[in-house]
Amino acid sequence: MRDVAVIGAGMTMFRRRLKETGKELCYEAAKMALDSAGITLKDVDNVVLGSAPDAFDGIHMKGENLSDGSGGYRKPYMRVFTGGGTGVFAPIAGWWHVASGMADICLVVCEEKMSCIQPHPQAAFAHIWDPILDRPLKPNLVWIFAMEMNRYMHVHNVSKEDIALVAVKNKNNALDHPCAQLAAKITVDDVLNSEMMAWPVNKLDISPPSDGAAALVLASKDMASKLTDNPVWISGVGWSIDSTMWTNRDLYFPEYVAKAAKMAYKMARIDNPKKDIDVAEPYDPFDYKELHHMEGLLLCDKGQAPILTKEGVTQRDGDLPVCPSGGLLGVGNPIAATMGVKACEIYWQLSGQAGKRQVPNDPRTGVCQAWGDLMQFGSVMVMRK
Amino acid sequence: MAMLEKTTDVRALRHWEGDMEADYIYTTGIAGDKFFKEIKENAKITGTKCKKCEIVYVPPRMYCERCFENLEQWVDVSDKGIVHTYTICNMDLDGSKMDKPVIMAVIKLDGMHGGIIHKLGEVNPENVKIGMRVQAIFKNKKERVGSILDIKYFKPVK
Amino acid sequence: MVRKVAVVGIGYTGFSSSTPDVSWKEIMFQAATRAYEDAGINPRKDVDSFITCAEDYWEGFSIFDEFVPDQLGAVLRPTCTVCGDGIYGLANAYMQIQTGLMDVVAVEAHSKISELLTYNDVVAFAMDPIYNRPLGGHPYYIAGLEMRRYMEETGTTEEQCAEVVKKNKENALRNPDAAYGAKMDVEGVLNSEKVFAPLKQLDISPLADGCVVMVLSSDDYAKKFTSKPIWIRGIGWASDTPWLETRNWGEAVYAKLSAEKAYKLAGINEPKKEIDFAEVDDKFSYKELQHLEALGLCRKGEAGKLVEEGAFGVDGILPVNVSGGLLGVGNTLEASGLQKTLELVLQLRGDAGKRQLKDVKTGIAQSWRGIPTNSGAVVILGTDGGG
Amino acid sequence: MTEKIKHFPGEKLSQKQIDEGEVTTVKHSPNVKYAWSCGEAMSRFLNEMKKGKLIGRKCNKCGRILFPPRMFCEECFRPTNEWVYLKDTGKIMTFSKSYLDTNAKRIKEPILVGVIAIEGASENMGFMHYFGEMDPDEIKIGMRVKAVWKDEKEREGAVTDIKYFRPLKEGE
Repeated sequence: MRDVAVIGAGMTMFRRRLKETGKELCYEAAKMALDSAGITLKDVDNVVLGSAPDAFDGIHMKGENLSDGSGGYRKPYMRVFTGGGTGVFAPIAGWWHVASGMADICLVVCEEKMSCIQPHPQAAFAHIWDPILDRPLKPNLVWIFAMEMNRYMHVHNVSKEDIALVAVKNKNNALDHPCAQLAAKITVDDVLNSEMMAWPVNKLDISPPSDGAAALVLASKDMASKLTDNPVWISGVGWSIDSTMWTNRDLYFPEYVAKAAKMAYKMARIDNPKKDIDVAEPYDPFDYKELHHMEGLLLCDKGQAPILTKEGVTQRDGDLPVCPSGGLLGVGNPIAATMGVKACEIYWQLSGQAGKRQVPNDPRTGVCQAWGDLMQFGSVMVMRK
Repeated sequence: MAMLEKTTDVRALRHWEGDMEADYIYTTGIAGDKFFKEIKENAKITGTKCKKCEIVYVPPRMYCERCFENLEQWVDVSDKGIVHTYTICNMDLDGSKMDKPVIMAVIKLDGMHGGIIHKLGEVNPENVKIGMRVQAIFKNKKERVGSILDIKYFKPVK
Repeated sequence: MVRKVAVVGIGYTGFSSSTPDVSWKEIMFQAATRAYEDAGINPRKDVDSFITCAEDYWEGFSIFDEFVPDQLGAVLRPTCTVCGDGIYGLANAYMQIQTGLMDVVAVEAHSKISELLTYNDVVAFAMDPIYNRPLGGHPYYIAGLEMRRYMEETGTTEEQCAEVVKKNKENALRNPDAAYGAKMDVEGVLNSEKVFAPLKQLDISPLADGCVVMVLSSDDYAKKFTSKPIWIRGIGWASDTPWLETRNWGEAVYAKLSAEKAYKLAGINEPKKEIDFAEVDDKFSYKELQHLEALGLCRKGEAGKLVEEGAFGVDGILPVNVSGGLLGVGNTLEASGLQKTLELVLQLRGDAGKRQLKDVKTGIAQSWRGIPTNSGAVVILGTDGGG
Repeated sequence: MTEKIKHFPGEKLSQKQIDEGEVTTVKHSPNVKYAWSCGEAMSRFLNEMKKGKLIGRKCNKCGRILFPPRMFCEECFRPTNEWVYLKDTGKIMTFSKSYLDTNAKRIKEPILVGVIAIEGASENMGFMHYFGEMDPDEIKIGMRVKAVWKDEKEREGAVTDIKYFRPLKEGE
């Protein structure tokens, strides 16, 4: 297994609507990542694209359409897709391109243009469900989150107030992110009093749909040593998918994230993630999801994430900073492109480039995670300085 | 195969109908917006030039697909060019036979790299040839909305 | 360290114009069951990673990845979807095994395209929404444009393209899994409807359903599973520009680039000499010829003449699409690359029945992702592990 | 952020700028229709729904009775063995009260929806459905409920042949 380093990253603004085409968004993020790594497209051996449903951008096989903007012109170009898990899964695919020896430099680009679908991305989410069992009931995407959140609250006796603290923290953290769409100083009451969408989910519990793109440059050890004196190493990768039959699972715990995390920790030789992880970027499309995923990532015991949050442990200056980027809740949720606030953020944090968002604990080991499909898929990546 | 039980009564087999339909609006992008506004206002075809690769892209791009340079040099391109290849379409999108064949072509405008895709008009299918010179026919200004369809078709240059 | 990787299990359903008796899950379960049986393994214990090759709109789901794990034995295991043809799936499996993280990987690709009622519209939905799609029409006109330019640049004739159809449909008669085998004559093709002239109705491969699952493993594991591992000697994939406006209409650049990568990995310097037989993408008849040239299996402009002379027939110097190709087996979209790879495995194992070729040691399979894409992949399999 | 990055790209647009044509756009509504084969398991499931019955499928290896039914056991990876009729009662595993309809439009009266684990099948074997004949405040995880079926004539072999699940009355 060859060592793989991250040597550059880039991202666009996350906004409800951007003027750029999907290709142009890919280009902007990719170009930024290449510039930051000090290389040009000529130096890139392989390109990996991560993008979620074609139904957002409104282009069948959108990976093909996006290939030139992603730098795939006349190169080996590969698209992977694991629903919302794509934002961390695409860099994992990039990792195996380099670790296998197939590429010395691999450019990973993630893109989503959710504003194409009208009047709301909900129209695409309507088709993620089983056509025979679920779709005849005309479900809304928020329903499954509401049901999962309810189950989590029920099993661990967690209050809405405790969960709202996550939204407060992340939107506040996002004030320091130049790309943020929904950064704000808000209170727990603001969350609880925001519009009720599907109990127990209020409007401010949810991250917004966004347009955006992000990119990473991955390099083999030899290349990295030539190109940078500040590499960040991908030391563990893991991914796992649970059964399609989501109505047969107890939703209170994301077993698939735990499986993925164990795989990644094993590879990274981490025995005690609670102690060894200095900074975490779990997937937070909803505020309870950060808690759910902290537990899935084994960063705390089951049911303990709300307590850590209440105690301030997960604040940027806490013992375990969680979503210092501002996460999806604060920066925005262009599904696959959330790589920008997950994998890219951990790279920036570990390489000391996170500026105003830099966590003060001199982090050496970080973990990022994404989650997708029908509450079913977990992707986990551990990175080290 | 592989299952322990399968019905032999074809009437018991069900299918379930549905769709994946939605409405879409695509922004034409940083380069596309400028291109279409130029067509709409001035009936003029423009491109962007990569100085490094010596390529003029039509439709214009904001970046060179080959070297990834940001393209900022805009150039006017001729509305005339030659047919690089063409096909005579007798089948419509729904699989039905067309009342009248449509001729699709790749047209290499003078000064551009590659060729744009459009229809040919005012010509019989049997008279079309690779290498034939053609010219863009625009809609009237008040009908133009900023779309590739602001060009009605290309017709042979007399 | 380069690990040797072998195909150690194959499972497949037949290919047919429709499959109303099974759901998409059940057709996958059937092929997966056979593949694991063939490899002699239990997927719940022995497979480290699972890869499906699918595109949402072929299937009718916004996120098809959701509907994959159960029927492959992949629940709570590393599993993912690759938006590409089956050979792209093999490429990822190959890389995963090369990292040392995985030893055994299952790759699945299927087509349930009979369930998509508006195939043409979906293909049109793949076209650039700003510059190409508004022009309307049936998207296969792109093949018409390409065929004419290819003929112009190479001197290939419509008769020679028709020869490809005749050859492949007749080959398919010897393949019990093929959906569209038939006795043919060249005139029949030439006289079929000129749908996108010069492209005619019978130049187009008809759609089919089917599923293929393959189990890949590293060499140390391969010995455990089967007496006849078929080795992946080389693999490559590439995309040319997606823009119709800047593509090279006469040449399949993506196939050329992916073959170069695969040959390099396989240590093949003279493909004409070293490749015994080929399964190349023939979604349209001319594509077989264009692809053979791109793969360096003949010179540019030579393929048409060679097919006419019978060089690509079962008894020719380079048998091409002995399975019947997509023209004879049916176009199974993302599964088409695995269907071609399957033929390689069957031939190299000596299990190809009536259509078995004699003394074949090395074969090449190539796929193209279809209209309107400019992407494809290549895999080279051999009875010897090579390098 | 990184010293090398000075500017983050992305040109923000409002819906108004799009609606009023300040930027050029292209519209398209694709025609994308399917007829999915239900296959062996789901065909039988739907045909039984039409008869007013819920049916599961048993795996003799792990002993689980699976609902909704499938022809293979995803845990054991083997074909399932037999059909088993289930009750039309169950327990609420989780639920939501939705003020959003399927298109994210706001609605006044909440839709009550949740996962019901069906009695007669193995633990957690549930499916999603609506709840009715109950006050939104009354609904609880763990509550026992019973299917309210459409009239036989109206049933078409669909999950919506059940109108909703209502609270199970005492002694039922």
